[in-house]
Amino acid sequence: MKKADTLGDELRRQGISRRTFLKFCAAMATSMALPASMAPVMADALAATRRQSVIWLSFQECTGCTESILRSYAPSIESLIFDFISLDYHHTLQAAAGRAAEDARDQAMQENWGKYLVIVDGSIPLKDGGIYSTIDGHTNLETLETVAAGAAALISVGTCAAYGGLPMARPNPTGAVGVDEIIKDKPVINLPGCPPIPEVMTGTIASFLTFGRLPEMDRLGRPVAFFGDTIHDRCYRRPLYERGKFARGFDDEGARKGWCLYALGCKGPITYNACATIKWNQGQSFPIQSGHGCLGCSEPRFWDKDSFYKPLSATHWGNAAGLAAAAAAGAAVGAGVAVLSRRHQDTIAKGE
Amino acid sequence: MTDPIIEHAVDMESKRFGLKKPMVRYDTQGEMSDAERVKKAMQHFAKDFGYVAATYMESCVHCGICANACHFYVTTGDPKYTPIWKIEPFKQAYKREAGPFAFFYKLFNLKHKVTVEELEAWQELIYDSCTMCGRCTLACPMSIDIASLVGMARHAMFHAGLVPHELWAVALKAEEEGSPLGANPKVFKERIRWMEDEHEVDMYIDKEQADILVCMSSIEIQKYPKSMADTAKVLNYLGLSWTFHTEGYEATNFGLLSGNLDWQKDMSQKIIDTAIKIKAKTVLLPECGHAYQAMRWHGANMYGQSLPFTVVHISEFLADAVEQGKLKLRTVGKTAAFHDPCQVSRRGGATQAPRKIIEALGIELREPASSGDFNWCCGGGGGVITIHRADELRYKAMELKLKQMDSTRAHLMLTSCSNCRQNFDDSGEHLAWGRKIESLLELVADNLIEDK
Amino acid sequence: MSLDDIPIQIAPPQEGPSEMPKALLHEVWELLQAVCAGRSVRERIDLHGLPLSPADYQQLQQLLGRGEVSALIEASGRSEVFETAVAGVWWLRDFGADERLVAEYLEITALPLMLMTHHDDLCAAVALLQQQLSAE
Amino acid sequence: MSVTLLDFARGPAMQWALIIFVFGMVWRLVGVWGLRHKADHSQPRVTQGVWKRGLRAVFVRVLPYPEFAPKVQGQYWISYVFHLGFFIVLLFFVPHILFFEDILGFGWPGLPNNVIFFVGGITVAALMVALIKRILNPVTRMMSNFDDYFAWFVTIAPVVTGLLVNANLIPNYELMLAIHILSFQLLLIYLPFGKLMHGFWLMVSRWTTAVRFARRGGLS
Repeated sequence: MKKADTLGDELRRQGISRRTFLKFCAAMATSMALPASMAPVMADALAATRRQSVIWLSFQECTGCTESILRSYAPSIESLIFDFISLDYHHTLQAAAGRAAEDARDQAMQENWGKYLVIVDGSIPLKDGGIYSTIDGHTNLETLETVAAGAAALISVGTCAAYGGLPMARPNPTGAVGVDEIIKDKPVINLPGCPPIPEVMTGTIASFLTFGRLPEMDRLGRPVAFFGDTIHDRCYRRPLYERGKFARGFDDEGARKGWCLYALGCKGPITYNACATIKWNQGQSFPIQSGHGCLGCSEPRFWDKDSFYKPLSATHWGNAAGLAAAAAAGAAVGAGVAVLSRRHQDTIAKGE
Repeated sequence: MTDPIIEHAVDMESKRFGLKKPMVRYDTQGEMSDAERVKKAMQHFAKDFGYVAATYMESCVHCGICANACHFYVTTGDPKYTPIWKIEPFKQAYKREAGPFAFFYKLFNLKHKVTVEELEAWQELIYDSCTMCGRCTLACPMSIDIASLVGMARHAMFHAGLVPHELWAVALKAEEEGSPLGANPKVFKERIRWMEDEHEVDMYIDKEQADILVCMSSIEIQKYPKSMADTAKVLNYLGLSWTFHTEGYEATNFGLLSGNLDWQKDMSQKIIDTAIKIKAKTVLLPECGHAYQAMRWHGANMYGQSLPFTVVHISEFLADAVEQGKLKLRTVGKTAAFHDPCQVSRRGGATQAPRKIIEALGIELREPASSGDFNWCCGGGGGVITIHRADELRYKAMELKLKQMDSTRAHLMLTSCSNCRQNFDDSGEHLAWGRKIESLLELVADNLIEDK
Repeated sequence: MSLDDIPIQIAPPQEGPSEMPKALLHEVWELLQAVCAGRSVRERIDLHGLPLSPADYQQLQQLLGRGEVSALIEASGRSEVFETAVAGVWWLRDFGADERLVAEYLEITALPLMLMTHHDDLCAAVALLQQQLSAE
Repeated sequence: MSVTLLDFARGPAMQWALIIFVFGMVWRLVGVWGLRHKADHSQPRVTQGVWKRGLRAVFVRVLPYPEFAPKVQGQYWISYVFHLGFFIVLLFFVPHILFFEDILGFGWPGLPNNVIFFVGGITVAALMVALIKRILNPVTRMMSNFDDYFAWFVTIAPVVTGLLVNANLIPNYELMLAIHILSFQLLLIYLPFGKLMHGFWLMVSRWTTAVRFARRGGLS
């Protein structure tokens, strides 16, 4: 492989002008809510960096996250990110297979020890020694720990890598956990979503490339730039929520008129993600726009939380039998207390 | 031990009929330790923790609205006179000992044990500043009958020996002598004879059988004896079979007012037994509010079963006679204001009776604001008038009362309660009212048309 | 049944511009002042990230107007640049290769960065041209 | 991170709050009803329709008698404003209706959010005024105990937290929603044990007095 001095040189060689670069940075700044004046600074910084080595580890996953990042299919501005990085190991994408693939990874690790970026999709099984998912005879846990040791930072892509996701759903047969449950000594950022939004992935990588560190995170380790607001906050149907216009079925008048889906179980109010602003498929649409409530897929344990169709304000209140039993118990205790009180009154009245 | 209280003589000079002002007050009775007093109080609190009292004590939301209904609060502005506050120790004892969550109240000491200091402090609130007029009941958004709760709280106070000096003394006199204020059977008989001569009216006493047993309050016997003659005059006019009876004549019930249920029962029992003995169909009660409350509404409950006779207040009796056209009355003309006795109107249910009589007398009734069921109490009932300590408070309440009566600018001031009447006389003098309240009964008797 | 048969309509949001365009104009004025005084060379205001309603957007366009210069750039998709009637205030729209708007901003400067040739590109062109010449 | 506060609030907390609410309420009502009822032997003046008078009183006493109105209507107004406000918000905010619908199996039309927020704001204001009045008025100040202030707190808390949830002032919506639900549960749990139970007692108490006085022919 011919080695370029800087990313700028490398791209120029490919015929990518600095204007394109600038455009990319303007787009990134916009999507990450950075000040617009940062864009030229980012462009200069990016041009001066070296091509970033990236190792992509796939564990218990469905490849949906990879699909998602690739679904910036047209030569879009975001797809430029693949020109900025050197994806040295990725099961699904690399041409090499078997031993050759593993060797490529080892080589990349050696050459870039302490500097490479690790992207993980999928959860890590811990139960029974982690035997439920292995690659090249190594459990995912071993692989993760080995690779992470030389990483500059880790990015958990998708809800599985971030919080355990579907493999962790009750009863969690494999004992799946997310990356940050295991890796405690390296910076780890979570990009949850099932799958995550491509722009969120590329934006976070770009941010790492330009600033050399992971962006600001919230309490769940997510970049604030993309996960700062709830779906509900940014939803175009929010005014309908405010006006109390709710669809009550998927085929009723409200649904046809595009009213708020809160009553149909939309989890938008408690789901932090950028779906409502960045949207999907090149800004085409997002679940609520196509008439279905948010499932809350970028939140921990979303799968086990609740019925997708139960309104957020409805609760698990128990059942009528339980309350009837409580009433019966109350009546029994009340009657008992009354009898005791009568006796006690008599005792007092007797002056004993 | 000689009880110094008993030595106080009945004060026959004052407009207010009661004991002379004691030189030294003895507001605690009996030789008891503090612990014993509390125990006695608890004994009797406990007897009243029934469903009705419990409901009321559970219901209070501390809104303080009842204060606006109480003449003692309204005239003084002192928050301690807030009606529901008067039963605070009772409520406290209930919550700790008998309520549904008594266990927790006790376990966590959420309501501490009632102390003797609290009971002593509350004596004034339970006796001096409550006439049990029940106006607060109508104001309470929860309809809590505070008056009846005060009545219950008095039971405990009596047995703890924490009754105001004079009230305890008159109650004891009533129990021992048959009359709280010296109207023993001998005096009663003498005064009947005197009135018989004075007013030339036939008055029957101790008849072996009569349809109507007529009772009198000692206030009337001693202070307003004309009432006796006037009652006789009306009964004779109607040609009814009636009698006074020396075994059962005293209508006042200081057992009720002081809080001694046993005495209350004794006093009612005398009348009940006498009425049964002479086979009376009716017991006619005089113009006395608490007497009506005691016999009309408590009597059967003291007796333990329904009474074999009916109990009527003289105003009800007169109103019936008027309605049936048996009583022909001269047209008096003039205008009148009527003071509703709380125990007959609001708490007795006979609010309309005096109005019918007044109409029959051709008097234009000028209702002041807050009359009828909402009438301001005179401030002297419930035994308050006997307590010298409460005089200033009572006069304050009466200021409000007189202002209300004066606002009608009526010629006549009427009432049908001798206790209210003596309070008007006493307070009226103290406040230089310059007017006199008259008895409705006496007005009726003075205006009978004798067409024979 | 085709997709068009599904009768979904979205209720329109509230009409009328907000205070936003006016507030933006104030910001533009301040930045322009800074550039005029030489305190700054280049300032940018991101329009894409602002909650501008279509009405706001329209009003902002009206307020700023259109000036003398406009340009088209082809670099991984189209970019449009024009100077507004307020000299020194440039309006830029970047589209991706898929014709999607990826960035939109105002640049307050003498000449937008997008229009200038970067020094690195310029130097690279020197080498490229030399290669061509020597190849002849 | 396994179970969030919201999950707890919507799940076990709600179950237990309802159970304690029902249990405590029945306990207290039965506990009082089970005390001795004393028979009244006095001859009633009125025998017909006594129970009707009892029922009537429950409704008639909703307003003060005109006799007392001038002095107490201010207090009635304030308390009705926050009572009504509270119930409007509780029963007509659509997400709340969804809560009831889930339990009862049926729902009813709701009100637009801005109406709800307005009413909620008024409710908070009225509760504040009620508290200030309670403290400033010597009568209520003297009588007030922990129950009065705590009952006030558990009443205003769900309204305030509810407004905060929707005002989105606090960045973490989910946490605020959980606090809102928990504050409502605090109200539910406390209701049977303090003066908030007056919602039930007012019927029992008014009925009791009205029936007692109706047989005397008196007003109640």
